[in-house]
Amino acid sequence: MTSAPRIGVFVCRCGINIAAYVDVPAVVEYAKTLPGVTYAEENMYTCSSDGLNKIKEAIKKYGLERIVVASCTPRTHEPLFQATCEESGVNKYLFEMANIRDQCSWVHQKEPEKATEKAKDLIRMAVAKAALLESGDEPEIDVTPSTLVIGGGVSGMRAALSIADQGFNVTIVEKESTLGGKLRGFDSLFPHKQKASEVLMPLITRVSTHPRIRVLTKSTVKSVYGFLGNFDIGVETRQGVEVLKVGTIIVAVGADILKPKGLYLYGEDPRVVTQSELEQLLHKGEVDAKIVVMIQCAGSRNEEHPYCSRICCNEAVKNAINITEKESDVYILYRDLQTYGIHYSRLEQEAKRKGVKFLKYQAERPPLVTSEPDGLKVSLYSPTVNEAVELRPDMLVLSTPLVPVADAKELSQLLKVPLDSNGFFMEAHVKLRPIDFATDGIFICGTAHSPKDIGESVAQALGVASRASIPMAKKRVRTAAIMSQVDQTRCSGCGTCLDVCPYNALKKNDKGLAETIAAVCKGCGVCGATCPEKAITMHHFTDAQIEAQGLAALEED
Amino acid sequence: MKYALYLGCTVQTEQYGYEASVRATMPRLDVELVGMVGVSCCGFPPFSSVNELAWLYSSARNIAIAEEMGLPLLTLCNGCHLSFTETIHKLGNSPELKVKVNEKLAGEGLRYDGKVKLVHIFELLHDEVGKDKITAALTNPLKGFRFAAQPGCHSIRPSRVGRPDNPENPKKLDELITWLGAEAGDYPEKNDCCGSSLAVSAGKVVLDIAGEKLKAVKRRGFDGLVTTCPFCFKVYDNKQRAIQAMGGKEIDMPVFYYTQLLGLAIGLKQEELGIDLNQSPVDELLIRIGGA
Amino acid sequence: MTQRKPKMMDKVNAETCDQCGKCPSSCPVTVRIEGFNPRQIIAKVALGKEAELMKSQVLWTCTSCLKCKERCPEEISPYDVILALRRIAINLELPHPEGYDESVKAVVETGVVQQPQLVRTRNKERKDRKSMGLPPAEKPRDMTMYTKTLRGILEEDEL
Amino acid sequence: MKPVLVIGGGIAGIQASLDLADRGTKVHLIEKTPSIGGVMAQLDKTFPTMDCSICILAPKMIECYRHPNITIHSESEVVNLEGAVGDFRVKILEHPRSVDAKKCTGCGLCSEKCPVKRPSSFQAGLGQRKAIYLAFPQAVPLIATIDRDACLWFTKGLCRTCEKVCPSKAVDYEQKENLIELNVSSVITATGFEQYNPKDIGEYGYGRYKNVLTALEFERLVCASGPTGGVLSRPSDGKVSHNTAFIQCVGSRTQTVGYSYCSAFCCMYATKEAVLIKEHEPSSHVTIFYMDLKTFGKGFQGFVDRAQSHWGVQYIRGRPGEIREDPVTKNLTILYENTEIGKVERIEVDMVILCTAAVPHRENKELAQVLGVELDEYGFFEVGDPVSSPVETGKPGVYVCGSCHGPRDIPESVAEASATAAKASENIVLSEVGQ
Repeated sequence: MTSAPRIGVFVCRCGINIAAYVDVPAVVEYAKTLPGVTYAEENMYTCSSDGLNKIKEAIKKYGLERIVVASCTPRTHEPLFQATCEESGVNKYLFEMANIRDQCSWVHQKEPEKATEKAKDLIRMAVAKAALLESGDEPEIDVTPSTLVIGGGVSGMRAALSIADQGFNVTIVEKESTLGGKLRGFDSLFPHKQKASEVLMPLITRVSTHPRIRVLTKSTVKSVYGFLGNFDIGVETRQGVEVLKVGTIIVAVGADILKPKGLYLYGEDPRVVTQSELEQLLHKGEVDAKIVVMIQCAGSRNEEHPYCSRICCNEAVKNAINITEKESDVYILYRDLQTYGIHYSRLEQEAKRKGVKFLKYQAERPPLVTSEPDGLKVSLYSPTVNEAVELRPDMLVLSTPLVPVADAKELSQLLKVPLDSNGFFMEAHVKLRPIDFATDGIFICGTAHSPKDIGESVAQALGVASRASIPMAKKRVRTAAIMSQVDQTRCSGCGTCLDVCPYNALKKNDKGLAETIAAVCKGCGVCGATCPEKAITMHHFTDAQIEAQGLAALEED
Repeated sequence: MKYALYLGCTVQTEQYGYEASVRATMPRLDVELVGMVGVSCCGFPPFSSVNELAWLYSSARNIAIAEEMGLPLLTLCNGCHLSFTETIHKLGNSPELKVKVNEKLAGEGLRYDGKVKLVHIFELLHDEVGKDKITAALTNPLKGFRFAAQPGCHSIRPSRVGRPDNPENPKKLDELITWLGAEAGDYPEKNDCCGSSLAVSAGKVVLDIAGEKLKAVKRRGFDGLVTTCPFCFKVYDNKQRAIQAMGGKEIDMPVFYYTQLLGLAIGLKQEELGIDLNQSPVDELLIRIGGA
Repeated sequence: MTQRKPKMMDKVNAETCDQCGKCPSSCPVTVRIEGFNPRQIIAKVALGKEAELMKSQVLWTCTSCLKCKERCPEEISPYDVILALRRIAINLELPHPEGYDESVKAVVETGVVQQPQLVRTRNKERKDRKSMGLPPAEKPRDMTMYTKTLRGILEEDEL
Repeated sequence: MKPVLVIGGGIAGIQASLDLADRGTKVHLIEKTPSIGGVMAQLDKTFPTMDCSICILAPKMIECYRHPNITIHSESEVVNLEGAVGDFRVKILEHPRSVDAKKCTGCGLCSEKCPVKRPSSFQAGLGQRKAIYLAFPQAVPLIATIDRDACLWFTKGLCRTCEKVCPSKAVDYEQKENLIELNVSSVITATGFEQYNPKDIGEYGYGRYKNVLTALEFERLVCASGPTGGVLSRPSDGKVSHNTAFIQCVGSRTQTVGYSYCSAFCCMYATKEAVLIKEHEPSSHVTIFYMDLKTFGKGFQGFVDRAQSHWGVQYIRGRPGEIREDPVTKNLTILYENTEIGKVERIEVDMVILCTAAVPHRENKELAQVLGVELDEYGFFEVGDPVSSPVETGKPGVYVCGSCHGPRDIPESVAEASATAAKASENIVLSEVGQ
């Protein structure tokens, strides 16, 4: 065995985030005493370009072979430090991080001494592991220059068009017999009230005539294998099952509109309709009610659908304007009016000027709707006048929420992507990765992600058109070397690992033994943990490394 | 500096102390006051709640007289000042209304033009007489006294028609007080209404509203309350005993018209300033002020 | 439901009210007189319930402090709305405090709300303008014409 | 292949640049201030994950800095644009930093020794910086810059201390502004927004009452790297605020003083800030005065529900009429109506946070003229049609993303940024086909 590698430790003060509670200089001094550590220093912000340069200089000056940074979380900063190592010729897998902020200084602000001790422990553990780190090679894979778009609504079509215009082939898989999705059900569109058909029809024509776009209607995705760059998609079409080879996948399946059976006499009294049914009636010009009452949050912001559906208020306001222009009185009963931003604020003001009447109601005291011999009766307590109000509408319109499509769960399991607590598809990071999935090569846009209006859906659609094209434009991509490896001499071929792998990253080879598909493996470690033969090694998280780390944790100094 | 002096109903029929102190002090500051012959009620409040045209007519009528005199129009009362301002504003924005009003005025051979320069007494003192003239005239500076300013609603609101001072942070009356050698001071209740216009419909409420401010002014350690509005004065001074009777608690807050304090500070006698008409307990303070 | 709006209610743009609550929280009366709430008044105007408001006594309890007009974010003036409603109410001879009729009568007939008073000094002496050394009070030059004009105006239908 | 011009180095501009650069397109990122990062860099945490804002942003900033395909022009502005989509000729004016970018290591010694203090705009005016300074510790590029209006050498011909102490001799008082010309295929505008200054809303006393702050000032106050080190001590006396109130719609939803639109994200940042207070001190009292709770975004309602049920944040529907300051204690009394029950009440608090509207950048007018695109009546950039072309201006090849065309939250801005990258990429393919 070769001589112990030379380890460098960089302790970040993170301004005062760490330094205010952890005695950083002391920690640095301590680090210098650890086995294998040839150099240690502190930085104000190790992640600043200055800090990164210090790492590079130290690597050259002291011939460091392993780098440990004690700072914040690998979630955000590891790639940055790894890249820095690579730039100085140290393989990124020879880098180790100790989180002495989130799990140390922040949580022990009231006990600085203990925080300092814990920081030392964490660094000791990281150094122990670092000594055993091995460099890794990242598999590089070709990317098939073709995208699968699941869903032929506005989002799906706009995403497809942009990707096609960026020079890649696209296949749209739509389960209905026609393109267009929910937009087909709209009369006019807010905020500017142009006719839905004027937006939809030209779009459908462009999509169906684009040389790079192929549309499969009445088709559904049945199977998904492979990984970023090389997906094999089994699609059931009218002509039977077809296998598509694509590089990236876009989920644009949209959402359904809740039909609130039994709520406010819906389904019992014909004069009670949903906002989307009203759209149809308006479209056919079949609304002749003199007094119309609209109830917002009908079936949303409650136990069953705890979220706000975003578009219902604006749809109601838009329809209310259309109806008041026909000399009818419209009352909108709302909880919190979601007319956000510039366009919808304008819409709200227009509605008010045109005499649409707004009455607030309270969630805990929803309106009571009864069917009297002489018509509908809506009674409520309204904070607007702070008293009971009674209305006698000829028509009652319920603004119901968008809900996840029926087959969302099924699709999420096929794609191995998560759903949120409301059943909508869940993005990789709420703030900074809003249209990526955690799984590489799969993206999300439109109302499948959460309720949103057409413009917002289109923006996301164009967004994924960029995200999904990046790897195709690059032609080749690397994937992490943190992966499992099956020891063929130990594997019994029981197949347990194949069953538990959440990424379909293992297959049986011709010898009937398990084998990792390097490019697909995410290194989650489930297979390694379950293998009864201990035949699976997790690179970068080997038993030896973890054991060393664990023992270091128990060491007394 | 020459001004057409418009007294208004309240001042000329009962608030003699205000009028006397104005007439006594202004000449000392080289302000010449010219009486307005044939003036009538400005229309506020009697007509504001009854008939808008009657209000505009009454108001325009007096403006017309000032315009006839060719002098800037000086008011002592917040109500009159706002009434005139709103009339100038409304008639300025509506030529039709202006014609209509002038038809009515023609009967008396009057003509409203709307070009008149309108000024409130505290505005005149602050913006036109100014600090130097006032401080120069001081013979008996009110050192060591701390007065709460009461600008009164109608002198600061509504700002959108243009008022003599800031609607949320009025400072002119405070500055006028400090120019007399006394101290002023911000207090949270400063911009609150005196409630006087409720006298017609809900007298008790007036006392409650006014009492709240008087108690606050007391609590915050002021030596007295100073105003340039006859309506405010009527409540805080004339009704103070009634407020005390209702509220039970001792208030004993001396209340003055600013022009009365000004008079004392430039060496005029109490009698010249009609201070004997103040109903609030001012005597002790007057002794401390001393001077002439 | 909505009944004919009187002409003078046209420009009050009550319907643009956001029900924010800034006016009542600025109002010295809302905290003291049950039922007087400028926000609710505007809401009722927006809902076409003027008739109900004009009958209500609270209509007469505004102090005209103008904070509502000053601060309304939508440039609605509850104060002006209230004045407008009062004028209609008086015009329709609905019940209202008699104080208004008295001062109107006084102004129409004498040019001022009241005749110069005898006022008392702190030590109970009585004083009038003369004893104060003040010039006699002013009144319109041509009183009959003045009165005639005002009567004429008051008889016109403002609605 | 021609590069793409991205104007504005906030999160939107950063995302647009990275999308394009990652696919192999050269990008010129123009930033007016000394560092990229924008408003997001000033925020303490971001909901609902409560990630430390700069912690998740900094890696992306550094990524821009290190990306071979991205050139950052800080302290620069676009002064001229000619040509058409696929072939724009643009002039960039780089203002002098008075510091040699190649030599400066960002060690900060110069500002340590600089004698002149000025309010730090990064600390929203609550903290101070020197005449020569680094915008903030994680600034990108990490290069010092001299504020010539403050510097003693430039104003009085004195000092030159920074020059003496700089170990790498980077200070250069003679540095001139620099005009560069670029040929780009598309232009992406991501200039963001400004916070409304509430001083004109007199009844709330901002500027008069020390303990009335704006939400952005609060973000710095509550931030561990802020002027108080994250201690919620109020300006008047440094006393920790145990009772704090937030007021929504300050400068928004009004026809009088301010802007008539709803600023979209204030309800949620107020809720986040309220939760931050509770995280610091669960026993402290927090009240939010709102008009309509805008919980329209993904996860918003859930976050608000948790703020109420778990953290005990109190929501009151009512826009306060007035704030009063006690002349002695400097405590603030809020006059409000609980409109749910129509009752007028008062509450005394230690500190009030005004949730001010996001308003158009004052420079938009000038930039719009240079770019030859339209602004809306408020001064935000106008898109052709918000429904079918949400990121396209009237001018082909010029795109907008983020809050420069109306208030948007971070995820919307990020998605739109990628959208503009897609449009720009379409243009590149088109022009290549053309050739």
